[in-house]
Amino acid sequence: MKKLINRPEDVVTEAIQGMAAAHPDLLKVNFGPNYVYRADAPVQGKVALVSGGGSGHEPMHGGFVGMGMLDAACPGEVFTSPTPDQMIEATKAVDGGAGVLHIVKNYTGDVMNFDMAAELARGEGIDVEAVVIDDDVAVQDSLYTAGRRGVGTTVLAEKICGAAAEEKQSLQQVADLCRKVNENGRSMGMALTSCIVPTAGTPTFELGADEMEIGIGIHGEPGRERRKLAPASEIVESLATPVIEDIPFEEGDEVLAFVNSMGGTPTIELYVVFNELHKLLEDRGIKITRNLIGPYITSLEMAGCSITLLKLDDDLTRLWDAPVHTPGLRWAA
Amino acid sequence: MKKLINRPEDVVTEAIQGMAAAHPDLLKVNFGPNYVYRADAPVQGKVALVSGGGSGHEPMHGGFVGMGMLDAACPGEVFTSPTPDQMIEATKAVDGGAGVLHIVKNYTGDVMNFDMAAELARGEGIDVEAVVIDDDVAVQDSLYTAGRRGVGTTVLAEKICGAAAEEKQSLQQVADLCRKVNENGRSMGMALTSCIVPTAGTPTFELGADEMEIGIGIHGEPGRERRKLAPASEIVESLATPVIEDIPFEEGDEVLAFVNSMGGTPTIELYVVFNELHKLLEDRGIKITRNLIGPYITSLEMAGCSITLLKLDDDLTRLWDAPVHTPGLRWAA
Amino acid sequence: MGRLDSVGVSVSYAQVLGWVKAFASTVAENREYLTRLDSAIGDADHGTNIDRGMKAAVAKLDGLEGDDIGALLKTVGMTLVSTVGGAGGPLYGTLFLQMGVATAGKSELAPDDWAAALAAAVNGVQMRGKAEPGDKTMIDALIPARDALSSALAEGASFDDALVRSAQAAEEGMQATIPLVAKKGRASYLGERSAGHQDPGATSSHLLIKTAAEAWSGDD
Amino acid sequence: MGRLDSVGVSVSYAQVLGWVKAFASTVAENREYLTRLDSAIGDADHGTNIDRGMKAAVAKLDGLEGDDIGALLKTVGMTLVSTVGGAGGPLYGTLFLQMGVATAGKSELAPDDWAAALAAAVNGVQMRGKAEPGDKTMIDALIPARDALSSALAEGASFDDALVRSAQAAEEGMQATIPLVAKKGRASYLGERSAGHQDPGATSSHLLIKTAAEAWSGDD
Ligand SMILES: Nc1ncnc2c1ncn2[C@@H]1O[C@H](COP(=O)(O)OP(=O)(O)O)[C@@H](O)[C@H]1O
Ligand SMILES: Nc1ncnc2c1ncn2[C@@H]1O[C@H](COP(=O)(O)OP(=O)(O)O)[C@@H](O)[C@H]1O
Ligand SMILES: [Mg+2]
Ligand SMILES: [Mg+2]
Ligand SMILES: [Mg+2]
Ligand SMILES: [Mg+2]
Repeated sequence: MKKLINRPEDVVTEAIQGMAAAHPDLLKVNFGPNYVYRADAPVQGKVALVSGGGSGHEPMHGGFVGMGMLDAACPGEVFTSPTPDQMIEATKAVDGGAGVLHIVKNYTGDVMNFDMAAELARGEGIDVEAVVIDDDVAVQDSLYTAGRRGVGTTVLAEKICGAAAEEKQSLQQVADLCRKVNENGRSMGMALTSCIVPTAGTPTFELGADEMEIGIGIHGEPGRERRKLAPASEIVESLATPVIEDIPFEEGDEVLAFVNSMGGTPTIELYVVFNELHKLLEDRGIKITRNLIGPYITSLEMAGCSITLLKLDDDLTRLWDAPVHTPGLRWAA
Repeated sequence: MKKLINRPEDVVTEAIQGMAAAHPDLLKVNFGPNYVYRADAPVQGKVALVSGGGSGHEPMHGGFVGMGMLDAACPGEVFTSPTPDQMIEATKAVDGGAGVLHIVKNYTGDVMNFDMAAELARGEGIDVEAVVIDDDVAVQDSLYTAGRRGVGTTVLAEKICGAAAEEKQSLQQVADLCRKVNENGRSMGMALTSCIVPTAGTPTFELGADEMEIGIGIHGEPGRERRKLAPASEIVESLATPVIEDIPFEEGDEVLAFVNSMGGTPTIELYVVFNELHKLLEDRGIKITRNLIGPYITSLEMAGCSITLLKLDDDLTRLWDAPVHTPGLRWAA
Repeated sequence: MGRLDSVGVSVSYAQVLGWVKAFASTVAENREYLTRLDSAIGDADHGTNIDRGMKAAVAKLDGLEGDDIGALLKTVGMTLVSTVGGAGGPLYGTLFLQMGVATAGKSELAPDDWAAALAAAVNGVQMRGKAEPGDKTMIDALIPARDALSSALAEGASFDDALVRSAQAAEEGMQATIPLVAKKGRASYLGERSAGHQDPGATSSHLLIKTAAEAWSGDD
Repeated sequence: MGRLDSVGVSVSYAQVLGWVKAFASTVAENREYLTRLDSAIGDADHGTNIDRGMKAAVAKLDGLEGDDIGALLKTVGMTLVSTVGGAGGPLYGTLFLQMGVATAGKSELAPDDWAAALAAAVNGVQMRGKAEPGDKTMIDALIPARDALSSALAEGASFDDALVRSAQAAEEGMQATIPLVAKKGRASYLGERSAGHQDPGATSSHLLIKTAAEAWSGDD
């Protein structure tokens, strides 16, 4: 295992210590239970946004704590959702009296832990709403399964809802907005290599030199399908097509196109991918009016990418463009 | 070779096509000769900054074209410096009448090509100054060798000089400032893995599963030394110590600490590295007052990192904080 | 726990404590194994997760006073909930919490008390996770264990035998997860590809039931 | 080019064109080899770079009119400068440009003209790159080639023999770079580690001189 770390058990703690040391102007870190929160929290009268999940997806979620995005993030162990007490403490720490929105990625563990936390927080008189993000079209949805995973759309929801909260929209409005983003965003990802969970020490799955995994999640789970390596044009086609046809996105739609690195794929390749995606959408008459290109929701050092499309309207566009100042996402501030 | 690309020969062209498609508000791209330039170029009365180098270091340089940073960037083939005609055309395209500064990384090829370009541009009556960045302490300097490589400090110089140019400082002032940044910045890098030049198709060097290269450049060149893998604390020690002792950085100094990913190293590891660097500098009484953490000057998909320290004063700090709006670096705008 | 307080009669507080500690060390021994199973159809952390939680639980128990088995089991559950995370945390946390509720105030467990506790535990896990038998989860080890235990007792088997049959049923249930296509948890994302792999949670649940039989068997 | 316009006398425009094309195809054949050499002590692009440049140069030449050898060589130089980049571009570009200046207006090259052209080329490369013999660069192949050629001609050797001795000297110079510690170019960053590897630029320069001898030798 080749990583720039010390003891595998200490990666998460040391990484958030590093965040605290790097961004004291933006955030503070609490240990035991672990959570990252806005330096100026609680912001009175503002709906507070709390998210969290397993670590290994950096900058998500801790790197999205700050003005215009999250009020707090709860980092679990690598790929392991955090615990209810982290979420309760974080929720209390950032509650500014206008209620707290939990943004939860749809994984059994995340949902169950956030459920427990919400129950307990409500028990303590805090107004908590939870929205579950499930945008991964690689997973067939069904009432009888765990349903779709929450992936790329989570980043967009945190940015857009964060902006709405800064506008002092109500908890109900921000929660509805979050559901709207989830309904209008779809994603699919692929891997060129596996990743290595530090405490495991070996690759989660083995891939041949000429193989790739299509339809992976963000936890090193194998995808739905193993295929022979293909040119970027074909890969983009096989990721974007199911995404487009799911909602569906149609001719004339304006979208935010999010090309995400799984961690090990460098920027030069992301632009080759974006170039293919841009051509593909142009052919279908779908207009990219906003884009985000980079490593924002990663799976440790995994090489690969994911494509997320979000259908935009004036409201979503305005909120996307609104100022944001976090370690991971910053503009107009 | 596992990359998200089409034909290896087309990577550079398709990546800059992707940039043009993604950032029409910020930049334009010219093909034959290839260069990326500010959408609003030439900016009248402003010193224009032109840089360039081999591709494979994204977001540097093309990703730094925009308000407050570069006016143009000339992308060469992967790891191959661009040609004089790219530089001449770019220089002409962005010259706003206040002269043009060429920011050149110290590599034989880059220096020779920029020299030829500057000679020819001056011949056409354009006021051109060139500053060569050579901040890599891994290379022993000497009059009889090619000298030190230009690495991490280049990113900082482009940001800081870009801000000075926006302030309408003169060509002489901006060039002197660039030399000052170069004199006050030092870097050193390491690799956990090699990278693969697309047209070569195989790793530039072979590394054992328990080995790392210390003192590498940004072109997949092997480093000065091969060592057994070590914890992040030791790696940071062996990178930071030569950097600190070169200028030297001393107790009481205020510095910008730049922890850079070589491309394949994810954010979570960069924060573990920053955490170690922060402790190490604290012990020496050196204060980190600004920082930059992420993949900004990469070596394709190479896993590893580099550490750059820049000694700050009020002037450099002000210029660092000034607004910048480029695909790769953005704040306060 | 020698013959004297043999389970022919009932299980003491000390024996329950012994079982919890035995489960903790079995999980520690099987940590890499459980994580490897989770690599195949999950995210390579099940062993690490449960091991972290049980270590914390055992540490907590050392500080515990009195002989209330319910309190002991609730403490284990609370500790798992607050230290494990993932799916394993709430599920195993709920399992022990419900056992604690069912055994509140007791300093000894008669065979039927244990059967009731196990039933309550399974119930809690299903309430939490909504998994049905055949979904390829820990439920597929726990339900057979619960049913084998109660029917054995109903047939008048000794507690020893009932515990052994319960453990055997859990083992069979665990093995039966191999061909299944997962409907719940991370493994469900693999669809058909989840078939052919043993479920990590069913495996840790089998260890849970097995250690009870071993820790409480009369003959040692 | 048969015996008739043998180089006993001189080299024609067509023969110079033939040499340039022969060099282009030799580089194409040795492209991976040159890049592999550059992987060991550089950045794995030398073969790709020179091949890209020579292909472009040959394409340019097809459109060229007249029989001015100087114009031909200048065109090659300009094309290399504008298509290769890296260190190889300016260096090989300058090499051909200086040859072009030295042969301007000539439609034939007498042996001494070639010696003068080669001397001018080496001169230009040294002006550009500031490399000294022993720095582990293309200079280590070019200088021996230049000196062997002129001394052979001074000793009254035939142009054929002089070209062969020039190529042999280039080969020896190329091989002599193996033990050297690089002082110029990327390889110098390796310090001591650059020793034990043959310099890619010296290798391509040997090919340049070798193809001249082959393209212009009387016997074919
Ligand atoms: N809905 C559920 N009901 C019951 N058990 C479940 C459910 N979802 C997952 N599990 C169990 O949890 C196990 C995985 O636990 P663990 O790896 O600790 O959590 P995570 O999947 O969050 O990483 C699976 O092997 C399965 O037995
Ligand atoms: N200063 C110099 N003078 C002469 N030749 C040089 C000099 N620097 C480098 N070279 C030659 O250039 C070769 C490398 O060329 P190439 O790989 O195309 O350029 P780059 O090093 O920019 O990638 C080296 O093998 C060496 O022979
Ligand atoms: Mg997990
Ligand atoms: Mg090169
Ligand atoms: Mg798991
Ligand atoms: Mg090279």
